[in-house]
Amino acid sequence: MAAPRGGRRPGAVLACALVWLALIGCAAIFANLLPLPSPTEMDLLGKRALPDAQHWLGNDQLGRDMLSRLIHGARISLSVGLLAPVIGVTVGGALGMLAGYFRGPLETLTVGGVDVLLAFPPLVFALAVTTYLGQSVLNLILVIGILGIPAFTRVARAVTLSLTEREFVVAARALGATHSRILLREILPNVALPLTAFFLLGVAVTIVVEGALSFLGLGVPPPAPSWGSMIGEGRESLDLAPWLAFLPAVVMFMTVLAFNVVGDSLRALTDPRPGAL
Amino acid sequence: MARFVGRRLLYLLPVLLAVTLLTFLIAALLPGDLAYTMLGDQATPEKIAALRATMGLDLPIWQRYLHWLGGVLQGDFGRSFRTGETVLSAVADRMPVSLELMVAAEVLGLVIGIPLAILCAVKQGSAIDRFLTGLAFAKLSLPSFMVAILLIYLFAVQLNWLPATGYVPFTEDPLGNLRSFLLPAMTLAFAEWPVLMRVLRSDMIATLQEDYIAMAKAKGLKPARILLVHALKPSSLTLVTVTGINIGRLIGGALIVETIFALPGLGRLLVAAIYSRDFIILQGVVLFVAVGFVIVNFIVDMLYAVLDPRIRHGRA
Amino acid sequence: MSAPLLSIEGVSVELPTPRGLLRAVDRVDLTLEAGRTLGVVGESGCGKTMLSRAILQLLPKRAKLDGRVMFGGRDLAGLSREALRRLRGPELAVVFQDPMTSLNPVLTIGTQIVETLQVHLGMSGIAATKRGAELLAAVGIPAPEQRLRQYPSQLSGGMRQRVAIAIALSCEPKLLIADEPTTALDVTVQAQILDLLAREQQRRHMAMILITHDLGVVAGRTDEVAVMYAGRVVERAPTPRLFAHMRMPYTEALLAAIPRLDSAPHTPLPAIGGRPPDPTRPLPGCSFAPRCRYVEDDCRAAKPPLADPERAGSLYACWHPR
Amino acid sequence: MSALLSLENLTVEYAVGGRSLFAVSDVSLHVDRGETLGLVGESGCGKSTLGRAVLQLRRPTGGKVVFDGTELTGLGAEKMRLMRRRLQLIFQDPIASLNPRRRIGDIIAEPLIIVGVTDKAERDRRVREVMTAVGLDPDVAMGRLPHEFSGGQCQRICIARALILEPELVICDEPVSALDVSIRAQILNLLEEMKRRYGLTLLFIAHDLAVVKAVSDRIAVMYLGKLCEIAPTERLFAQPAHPYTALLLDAIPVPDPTVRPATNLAVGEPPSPLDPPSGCRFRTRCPRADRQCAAEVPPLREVAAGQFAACHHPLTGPA
Repeated sequence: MAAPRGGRRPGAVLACALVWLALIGCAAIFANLLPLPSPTEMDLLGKRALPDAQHWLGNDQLGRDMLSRLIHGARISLSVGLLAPVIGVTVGGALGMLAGYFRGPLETLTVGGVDVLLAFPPLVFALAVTTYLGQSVLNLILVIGILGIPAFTRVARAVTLSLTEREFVVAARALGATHSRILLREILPNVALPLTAFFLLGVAVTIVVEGALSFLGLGVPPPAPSWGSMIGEGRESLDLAPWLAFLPAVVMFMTVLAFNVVGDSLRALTDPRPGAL
Repeated sequence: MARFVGRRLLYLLPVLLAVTLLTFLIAALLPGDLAYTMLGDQATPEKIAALRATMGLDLPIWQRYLHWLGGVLQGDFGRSFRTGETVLSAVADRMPVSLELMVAAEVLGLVIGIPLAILCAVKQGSAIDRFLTGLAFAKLSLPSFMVAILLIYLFAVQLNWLPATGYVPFTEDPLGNLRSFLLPAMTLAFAEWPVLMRVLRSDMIATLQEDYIAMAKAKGLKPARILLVHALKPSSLTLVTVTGINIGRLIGGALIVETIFALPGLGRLLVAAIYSRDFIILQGVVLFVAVGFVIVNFIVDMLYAVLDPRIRHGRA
Repeated sequence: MSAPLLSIEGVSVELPTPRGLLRAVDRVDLTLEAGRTLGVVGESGCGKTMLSRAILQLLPKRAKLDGRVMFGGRDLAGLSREALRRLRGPELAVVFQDPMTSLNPVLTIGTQIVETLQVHLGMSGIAATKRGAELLAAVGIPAPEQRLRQYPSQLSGGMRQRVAIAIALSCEPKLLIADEPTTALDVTVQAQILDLLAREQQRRHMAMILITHDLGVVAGRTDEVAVMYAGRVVERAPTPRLFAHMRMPYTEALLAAIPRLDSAPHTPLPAIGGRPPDPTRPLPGCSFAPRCRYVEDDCRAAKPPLADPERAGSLYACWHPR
Repeated sequence: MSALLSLENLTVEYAVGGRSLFAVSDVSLHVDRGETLGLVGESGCGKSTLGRAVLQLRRPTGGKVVFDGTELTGLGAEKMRLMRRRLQLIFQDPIASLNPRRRIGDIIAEPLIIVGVTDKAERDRRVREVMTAVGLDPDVAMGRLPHEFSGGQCQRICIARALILEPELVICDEPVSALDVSIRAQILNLLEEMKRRYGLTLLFIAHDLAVVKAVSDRIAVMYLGKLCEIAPTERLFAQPAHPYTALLLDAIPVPDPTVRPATNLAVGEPPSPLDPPSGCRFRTRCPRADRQCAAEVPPLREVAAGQFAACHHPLTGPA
């Protein structure tokens, strides 16, 4: 008997989250086709201008169109946010599954490696790499992606470990199934859902990390817009025009929240315990 | 118990060794010639070669590692070639600031998180539980640099109650010191309590469904004792883990928060070292931070055994 | 005759589930005199555990309880939480199925015994510890002082269940509910635990409800047996009478389905076909009708009441009794 | 009759916290073709480990497993994999032994895919045939997921999966102990029927002597990793030779109130398998134990025709 879960009512919130993600996603994909002013063109007379017919959300401190910068920023945030965890989920997922299934020295090595990697402060890593290797979207995706591998490895290993002990995997072995068939047919379908849920939560974290790096001025190279750098730049004029920082902050918050909501709903499907992290 | 500690210690050593190796490799493999960077404009091939020889940079990489490790084991972490400061004194200088921030943030986070978690678990599904879990969930999506800006805007810009940035040493002005720590600690605590609350709440809800809680009720124990003695302790394992990870992270200073609030902690030291390409400081501080993280996690493992006798007796 | 110690009147328990309202217990009446043993027998999902939780007032929060649970002249459902708390331990006690999960893994055996003695009998720590050791010795645990300092995981399954029994008996309850107390134990240990329960019950003149899925367990150790099926009591009689003459086809079929030690190997068992009805979709007639060998049309039309038409002390819910 | 399966001095050792635990210790027995051998014992006696060791799912640390003349213990991984179609296993928890994310039709067809039956129609035909045999309606059940079925039905699915390759030996590891009484009888009857229909040899592992009696020709009793007694079923029940067998028999609750439960049964519980008693492992609980029992491990000896017991002081002697 499934215990009815307490807490949030998933329906409406989940729907809102999906609508918001669809909206942001479309805006990012079709940014070049939309009738928007250039995100980098400065209007020195219109610094911190209030919204008008041409600039729906006003201008930033250098007179660049806010709406256009937000939408182009979405491209960066989403591409980094979606691509970086792909590295983690494939490498980490595979590593974790192999470690959890075969156990033995491979597992010891993997777990030890994960422990070592987790000991290093991830933001420092990311900062060091972008400083020394240069600020670019590709470097950003690579470094954030690699930093995510240990977490995915842990999740995949834990789920696989609990599955390997289960009778249906033993049954497959007793039937004479090969290891690769067991991994692909019996284990993968059961690991896929928790990993996907974790992937979505990873997307949310990645967007935040990218935001933090850009906020420090070490993410995407300027003048390309990114939500994090917009917040960082807006911070300078917090007393004059607080909306310059708060507008991108709200958009980023909503997006991260939406990914968290979707990921959490998916996780709730796999985890009978209510409200687990 | 002794065997348990021994086994964990045996695992700790290779991990620590791997941490030193990786730290060394990162700094060694980063592009850019150290000698060239140090000499700057005056660099001539001869000078570079001479400097490389005196610094041992021309040796094979494994020799350099062993040499470095030997120094580390004797407490010699190296010296910044920019400021001449030793790594050890730089860390000792910044450490208290980061530690004070960490302690303040953790205490605040736990003081807010634990009671709310217990409240939510007891009143699971009620309006207050739904409100608090919803709030905590939303808060998870609010990164600390946003919270920092929000708090600065509110308390420094609008209300003008607290300083937006700056640091006052405790020895100079205790009250000013507390005031300068309030906003950054609040920022970090804001990131902590939702995580702690969610973790403890979900574990606690699971525990409250256990037979031994039904048994405790059937024994006619008082509700407070059931909650605080019978339910809290077995529910606190994940809470301890998460707190441990957070402490381990914050030992290295809160990069973003220290930068925003201009606190001279380890986080800022790291950022400055990266900006100025000061390998030696970077290497030393990263090693220090990573080793700190590993040790904190080791302590958490030990705490597990204290909290749960099943682990202690090897029947986990 | 004085009022019975426990009298359950028209008790129903309903639980909301994603599939609809689940009626776990359906209008159950039971009485139990002081010092007597009632066996409640049924298969998983028949409602026997929910019934015990209803008596203990330990139902899940979402569950809805109807009817009255009269214990010592008071309706437990109407008592305040504090009054109930004072009752549990000195009057009402319980032993759960799995001693692995019913003892708190992170507290010592001593803590778990001593706290009960302290809260109900107001004993000092030293007195309670001494009494705790005596209780452990009384339930057959060797080296009790040493055990007090140990954790449940350091004990074997049978020892843990003895500890659970010692805790339940610590405040001399008037009624002990034993909910499948031996299901998680091995057969040689099961006999010891059942003997221990029977001995302590006689010594203390305590009433006991023994809940089990095993007709063999109730046969030798109870005064009266109630058989449950799909949330209802379908047959209830003094134990010798029930085994001598089963009226309800379900009871008969249940007994027949147990492999007998005295039958030859490879004898086909008279199995009951099908499976119990979905508790969220109650049937209008007798719940056992779809699986019953003697079913007739009227069985599907109306639910037979639990009654004693022959006034012979044997109640059954069947239109066509054996 | 010839032995289809024979175990010679089979030993399975685990490493637990640096010490070794002998889950199965020096067990020799054989199962004849077409017979059902019941294997009983309490939890932790090593009966399940023995079952898995036969199938090489847990590699034995000593002794031999010989199946139809082939020594499985020495077989390489690939050869063993190919051998598996002749030996099958049915588990205690039927729900856990079905992959929750695969459809019933696929689960039952899986063995055919593994042995390389590539013809989809052929697979379909055989799946339907075996499903009908175990009492499942293929049209209703094939497309569904395991959680839509009750425990008893899941066990039918497991039996279908085990039988589809028409194996020679099926090891049933507590196949009915997770099921209710009324369902248990159905599954026991089904196993008997399937045994006749497919000409199976069964190794039936259970903790419940009454259940084992219903299906077995001979019964082996295990205690702490050792074989205590092995005898034809009727003989074992009528005249147990080993005191432990007698204890097990006395402990079974009889559903008859006129039979008073036996009292003064052997006290205590099985000691830890990590630290088994010297000599006879049952001696700490045995009313007949003496010095010899502590000093010498009793060998398995024939006490009557076909009845073997490992006891210095058996309850019945040779006639």
